[in-house]
Amino acid sequence: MKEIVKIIIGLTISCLFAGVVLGGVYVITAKAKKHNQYLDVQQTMTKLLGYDKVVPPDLRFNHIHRYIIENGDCTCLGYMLPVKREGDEGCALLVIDLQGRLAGRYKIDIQPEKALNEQDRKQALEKALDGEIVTYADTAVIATLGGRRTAYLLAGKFPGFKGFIHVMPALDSGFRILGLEILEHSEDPGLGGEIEQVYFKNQFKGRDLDHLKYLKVIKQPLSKEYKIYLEAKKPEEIYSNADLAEIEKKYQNSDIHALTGATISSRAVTRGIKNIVKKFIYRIRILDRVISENKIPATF
Amino acid sequence: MKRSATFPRGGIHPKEEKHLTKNLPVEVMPLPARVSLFLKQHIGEPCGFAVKKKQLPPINEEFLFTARHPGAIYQLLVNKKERVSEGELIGSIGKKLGANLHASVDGTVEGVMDVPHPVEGKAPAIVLATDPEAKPAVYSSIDWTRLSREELVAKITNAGIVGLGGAGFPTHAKVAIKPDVKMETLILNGAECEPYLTCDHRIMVEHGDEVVEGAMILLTVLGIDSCVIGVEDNKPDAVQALKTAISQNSSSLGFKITVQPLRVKYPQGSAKQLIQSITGKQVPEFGRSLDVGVIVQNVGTTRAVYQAVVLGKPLYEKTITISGRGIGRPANLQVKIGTSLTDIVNYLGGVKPNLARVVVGGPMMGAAVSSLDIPITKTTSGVIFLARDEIDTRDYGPCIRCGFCLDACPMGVEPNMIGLYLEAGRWNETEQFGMNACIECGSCAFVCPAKRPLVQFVKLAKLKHRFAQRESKKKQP
Amino acid sequence: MRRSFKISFLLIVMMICVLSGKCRAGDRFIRNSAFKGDRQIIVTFAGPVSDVWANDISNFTVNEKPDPDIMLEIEDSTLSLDKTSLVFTFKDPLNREVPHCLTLKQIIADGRSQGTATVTLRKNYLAHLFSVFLGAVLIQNFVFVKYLGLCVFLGVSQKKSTAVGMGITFTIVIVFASMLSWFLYRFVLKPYHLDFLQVIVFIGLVSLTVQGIDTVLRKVNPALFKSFGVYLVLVISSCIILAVPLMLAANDYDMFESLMLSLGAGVGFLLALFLMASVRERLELANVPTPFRGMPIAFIITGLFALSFMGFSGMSLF
Amino acid sequence: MSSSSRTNRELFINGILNENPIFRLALSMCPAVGISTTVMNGILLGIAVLFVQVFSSCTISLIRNHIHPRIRIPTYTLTIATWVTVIDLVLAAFFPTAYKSLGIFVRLIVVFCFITCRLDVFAARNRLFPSCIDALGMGCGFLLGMVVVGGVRELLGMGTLLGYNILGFRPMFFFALPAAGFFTIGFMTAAFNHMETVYNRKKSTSRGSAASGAGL
Amino acid sequence: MTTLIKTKSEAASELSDLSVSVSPHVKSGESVEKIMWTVVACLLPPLILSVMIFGLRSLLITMIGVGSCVTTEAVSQRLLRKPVRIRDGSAVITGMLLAYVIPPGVPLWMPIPGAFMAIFVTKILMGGIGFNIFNPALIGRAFLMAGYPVAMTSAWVFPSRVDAISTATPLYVMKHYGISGLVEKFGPLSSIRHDFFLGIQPGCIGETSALLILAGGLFLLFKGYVTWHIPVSVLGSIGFFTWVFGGEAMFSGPPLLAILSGGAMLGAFFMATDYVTSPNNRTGKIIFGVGIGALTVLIRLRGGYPEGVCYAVLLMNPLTPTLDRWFKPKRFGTRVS
Repeated sequence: MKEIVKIIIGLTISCLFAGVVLGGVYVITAKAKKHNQYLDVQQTMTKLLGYDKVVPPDLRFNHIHRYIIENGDCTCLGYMLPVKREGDEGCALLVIDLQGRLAGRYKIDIQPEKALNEQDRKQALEKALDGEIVTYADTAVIATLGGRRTAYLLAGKFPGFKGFIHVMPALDSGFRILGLEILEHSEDPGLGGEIEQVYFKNQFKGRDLDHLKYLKVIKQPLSKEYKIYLEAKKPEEIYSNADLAEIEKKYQNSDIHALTGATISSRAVTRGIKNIVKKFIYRIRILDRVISENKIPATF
Repeated sequence: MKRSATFPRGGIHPKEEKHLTKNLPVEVMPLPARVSLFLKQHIGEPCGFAVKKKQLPPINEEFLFTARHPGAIYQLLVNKKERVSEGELIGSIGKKLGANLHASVDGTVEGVMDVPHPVEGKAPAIVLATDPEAKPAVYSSIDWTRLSREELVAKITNAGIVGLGGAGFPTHAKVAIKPDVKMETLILNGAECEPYLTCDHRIMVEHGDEVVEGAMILLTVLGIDSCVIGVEDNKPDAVQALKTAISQNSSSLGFKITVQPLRVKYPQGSAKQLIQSITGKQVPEFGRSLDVGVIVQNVGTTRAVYQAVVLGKPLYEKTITISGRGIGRPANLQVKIGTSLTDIVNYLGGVKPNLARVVVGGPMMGAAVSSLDIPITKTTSGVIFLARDEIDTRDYGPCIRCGFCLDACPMGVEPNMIGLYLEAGRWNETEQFGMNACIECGSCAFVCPAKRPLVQFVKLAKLKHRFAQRESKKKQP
Repeated sequence: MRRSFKISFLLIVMMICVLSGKCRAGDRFIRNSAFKGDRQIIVTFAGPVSDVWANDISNFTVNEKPDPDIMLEIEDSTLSLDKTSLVFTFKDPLNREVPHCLTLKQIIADGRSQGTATVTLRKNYLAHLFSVFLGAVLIQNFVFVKYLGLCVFLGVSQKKSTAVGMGITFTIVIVFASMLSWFLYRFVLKPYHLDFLQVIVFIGLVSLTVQGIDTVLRKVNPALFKSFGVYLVLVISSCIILAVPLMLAANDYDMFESLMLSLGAGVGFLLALFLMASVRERLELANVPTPFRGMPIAFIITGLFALSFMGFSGMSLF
Repeated sequence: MSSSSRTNRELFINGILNENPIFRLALSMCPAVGISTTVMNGILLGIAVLFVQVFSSCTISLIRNHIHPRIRIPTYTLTIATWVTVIDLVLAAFFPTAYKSLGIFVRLIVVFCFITCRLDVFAARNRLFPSCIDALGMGCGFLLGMVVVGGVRELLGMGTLLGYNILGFRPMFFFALPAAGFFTIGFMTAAFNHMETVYNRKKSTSRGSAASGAGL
Repeated sequence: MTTLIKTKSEAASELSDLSVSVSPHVKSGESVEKIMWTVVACLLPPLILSVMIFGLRSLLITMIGVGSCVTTEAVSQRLLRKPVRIRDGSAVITGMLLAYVIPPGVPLWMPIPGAFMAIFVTKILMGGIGFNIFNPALIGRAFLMAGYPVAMTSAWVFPSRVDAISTATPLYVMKHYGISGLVEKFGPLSSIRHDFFLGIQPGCIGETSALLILAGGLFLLFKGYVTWHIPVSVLGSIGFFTWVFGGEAMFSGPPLLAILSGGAMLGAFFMATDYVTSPNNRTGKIIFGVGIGALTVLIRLRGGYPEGVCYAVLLMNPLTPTLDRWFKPKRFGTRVS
């Protein structure tokens, strides 16, 4: 009996000790981890917008969080967006029904920066709404430069050949694709994994919605000049302006060239991007209309 | 046409080569200058009885191929220089299973010597020097139907008859069945499935009546009335001869003797396969043919029974086939037991220069010998002189798992696995592959494209097992 | 021969289970609804419906469940001859991975309205569970495809009996341990933001399960304990036993999915052990070059297994 | 296996050569196969393991007199799990890219048997300093193994070393695949075995000749 | 062991050159060499057709495959100090089969790493002929698929335009575009069947012509070197499962097309029947074949690769020892009569 008590005490002490150590480490690292992740996302976004080193001081990311609100029989979409208030900034939730009409408008008591944290955001939402089932859907970012919209950054995932592919496409204010970043994927290295390659991602550059709709994946290999053009960081340094214009013109309307041996992954990415962009454009148009109709003081 | 019966699984079709001798009548060979009679020509104890316990050499792998019995001394019924006459008893049954041994010629005993043996290397044998003046013994027939069962058995016992097909199981022991065993059929084995051999064939053709008579004696001894003679259908003349003999003979005694043609397939002559071919019954694994109410006798043995009972002539003569393309003149010979191969070869005009191998017994199961000093024993059914182009001396390679051996094996054994396990030194695990069920017919090794000596692997595994068991038994008490 | 047909029959039944994923209907008047090809949906009704109603595509809306605001464009609707099944053709190919909501406004049949029906087309949940299980056994086999649990795998695959014993013990332990971990993670660690204690809690639970099974088995069935007890200790040193709870936590599986995944992991490990053991037993008869005897050849065989399991890569069962 | 019989240097070398966890003991192979596609991955995981090994060994060595023998293994596991979580958190916070490339394997260090084995065999019976040295040796042995395997695979698979382009082309892309880890380790272990036999033979022949020379 | 079987000649005799060996003393005329070279001969016709439709390059690749396999075998056996057994022809078969399952448009050096993997790793390391667990040629192909996926999946040659390199085999087209796509690309169904049967289709070097492979396979069947169980069960189950699951609805797939395209024929007659890696028992053979067929269809319909025969055979190979153990020949006398 004494033995067992001794054992239990020993184990308890060691567990407690371990717990304390871990708790301490967690407290120290948690903040750093969050900060790092934040920085990482910021960096990806600025890079996509084309700012490599110098970031203009008045560049601002406005996060719009989309929710699906189910209230009895009726399903609505909720957009949580940053709004200007007297001297300060806060958030507002716009509830838009499926026909695109504003169905409700709530004031959310949270700073836009704090709203980046999912937990905090959820708490604030719950405080504002009651009794409705709210499911988080996605977040899109509207980048503004000095108050003017310059770009949209979208996020999404779709199934690839092996697992989900997480991507972040960027659109300019005219809904042309500015760039594409593959955030996470589990495709085969050397095959589908090549979707990370610059020459693949850059093929999407400059496509607009009309073009995207009919974008196909073809199995012809990339021509050499196009590949060089796609891989170049600054194509203007390699080609003369005339050549550049010619190449751009020549390949402007070409389809996406599949990666050799990984047509499925290429097709999955193309289709996924198409879907994400299409849906986003549909929604942002409605949202913009609602904002302008109801004179909502959005920050963008 | 309805195809003749056969056993369902396994079996092979080696080249028969029986045309060399099958139409040659049996000729009686003149007396040799001397004969050597092994003390042990049968399953069981040697003749006479040992005064000293047999000391076997310690087990080693070479035992199987060159085993001999040094230090085994036997007490004998005859002495050196003693004169014996043809048919005289010179070796008796011991206490255990055994068979009598008779002098096959008139002559003098030269002594007991170690004589080359086809399987065992060398074995003790009584050597007789033939008296060239001797007259052949004369026997007169009696009416056996008046004899009682015990008298019949005693006659068989005294004649020293053993199974002439190859195994050499003493016949008197085989027919002495306990009364509680239910018997149905006597099967006479005239299949003679081994290539080259035709001695049984000739016996059936020439002495079909004696075979049928012998069958009736055996039926009387066994106390049953049905007998089937299984003959492969490549011997239509034998079938015909037997049928004629039956129609002339058996009607008076009420026995039901039939001839059953069998499809040509090796090993049709193996007891278990023969029983299945004829009755459709399977002898249980590790069981005896008695378990399905059947007893199997070779046709040659049956004829010997006839001779022993009706004529009172003991077993000292044998019909054998000398065949192959390496002998001057293939023949079916009636020889005295103990005649050495040298005498036979000399009688038949010597060997041809392309002779490559001499096999005592059939080419499938017989033993190759390296010397011609070997005498004929009771169980020798033939001697095959194989020429170079008849044998395959290529070295064996690794198993390629073609599975041919599995398809060929009539017993459902897995010789390939036994070979692999043996090569890996794991002979003690071979029992699961049917090592003990193997009848060593050689079908597997015949078909093996890698020329693996599969039968030898099985024999070796059996041997190692037996010795391991003996060792463990020694340790236990 | 008869046995072979029996087993072949079993295989066929299994294939049918694997390959036939059917969708469910949601309304009493709608008997069945299913995807047909890449851009079609077929709906079967309990009785004949009005063709005027059926040919008016404004009566129907279809959307992907996560995007209720975006309606898919229906190109055409065709009623079958017996008027009981309706095929919708869409402009764009459908994404069958996502559940779809199909709303049929005011179904008119037998001249009267049957009310509005909403059906959800989604993959069969049971089939989904089965695919999780089979995925863990074959497609994502933990040993041959994910390269986990190799120490124990190489250690106990010498003999088939040991391998099977270990595999069964392992399966039992992993199912218990991961279900326990799932509960604890779902209801304690996650709500209280104690994610960082994952590792320590999961390994503790595994030890607990092992200890528990050990005690119970010792009492209840000593014979079974005798045959499987030795493997219990070894179980803890396999990576899979920890990897499965971690994966469950990371991917937010629900309870049945977790059960199937852990069962699949166990069965997959058992399968790997069994295959490896039978192959190694055969290889023991072979004359393997001396430097390669033992571990190296085991590694190379595992590599060959991994090569052949590549055939499953990219497979999606449903 | 007490510390008195061996010098520190021998202890250190032992873990690297004689009892190399990857090539000799064949323990903890999962990471060696799974993520040793590049040298960098090997180094990262190796360092993580080294860290865990050293700290757990030190911890156990310090409290070795207070461990109840019946809860020996749970205590080891608890210790290792603690240190693994620490390194997991630290990596996640400060080295996110490294954390991402190592994936689940960082947490799986908990079940690497050779760490537990070392704690039981050595750290629980020796004083702090030798335990530390032994742990260092074992950890370095693992690190070295991972680096060697990673190096071979990166060079053959990608034509690079530590990310620097060495060959300029990919000789055998196959080696960049996870499955190739089995073949790499299989062949390297065989090479290790072969070298050992050759070494032993040489040693015995040289000793034999020396003995015979002395005899003459 | 060898010394044991060939006992030393016994004491002097006038016939001292008699060879003494163990029974049986007569043997069937079969030998490993004869079987292997017969298989090689049966494999030749598809090669000739391949040269006719794909050009001399396919012959060159086959020769390189055979050469590298034989060289690997000889060198490794010499290095490991084992008897060199290249004459038995097994390495030649492996080389031919390896070349037959790679596309005709691959770089010429491609069979060499495959041969190393096939012969050295899969065969010699496992203890030489008779002990390999997996089919060597298929391991070679799986290795090439993993290591050089781009070349292995895109170097197809179109028979009609010998120089044009395209990237679609019938199976690929069928998988991604359905039967309608197949008809669009290769012509109406009836002529496709006809063409595919003759071998006029893009594909690997030796697997296109169902007719010639069938001829070779039937010859092997006739010679008794293979039994019908494996080929019939493989092809039958591929056809059956494709028929059941291969179409838009159940029971509407194209069974004949499935058998005629891809490596089904070659796999059924020459890969799956490999002695060493297939079960010996008939029951085992049928299960083995059905398993291959089921896995092939599974990979073809649901998997990531358009063709699944190679992996299906490789996945069934390690089951062989188990199947052999489960389905032993029935021992004589064990059945109660």
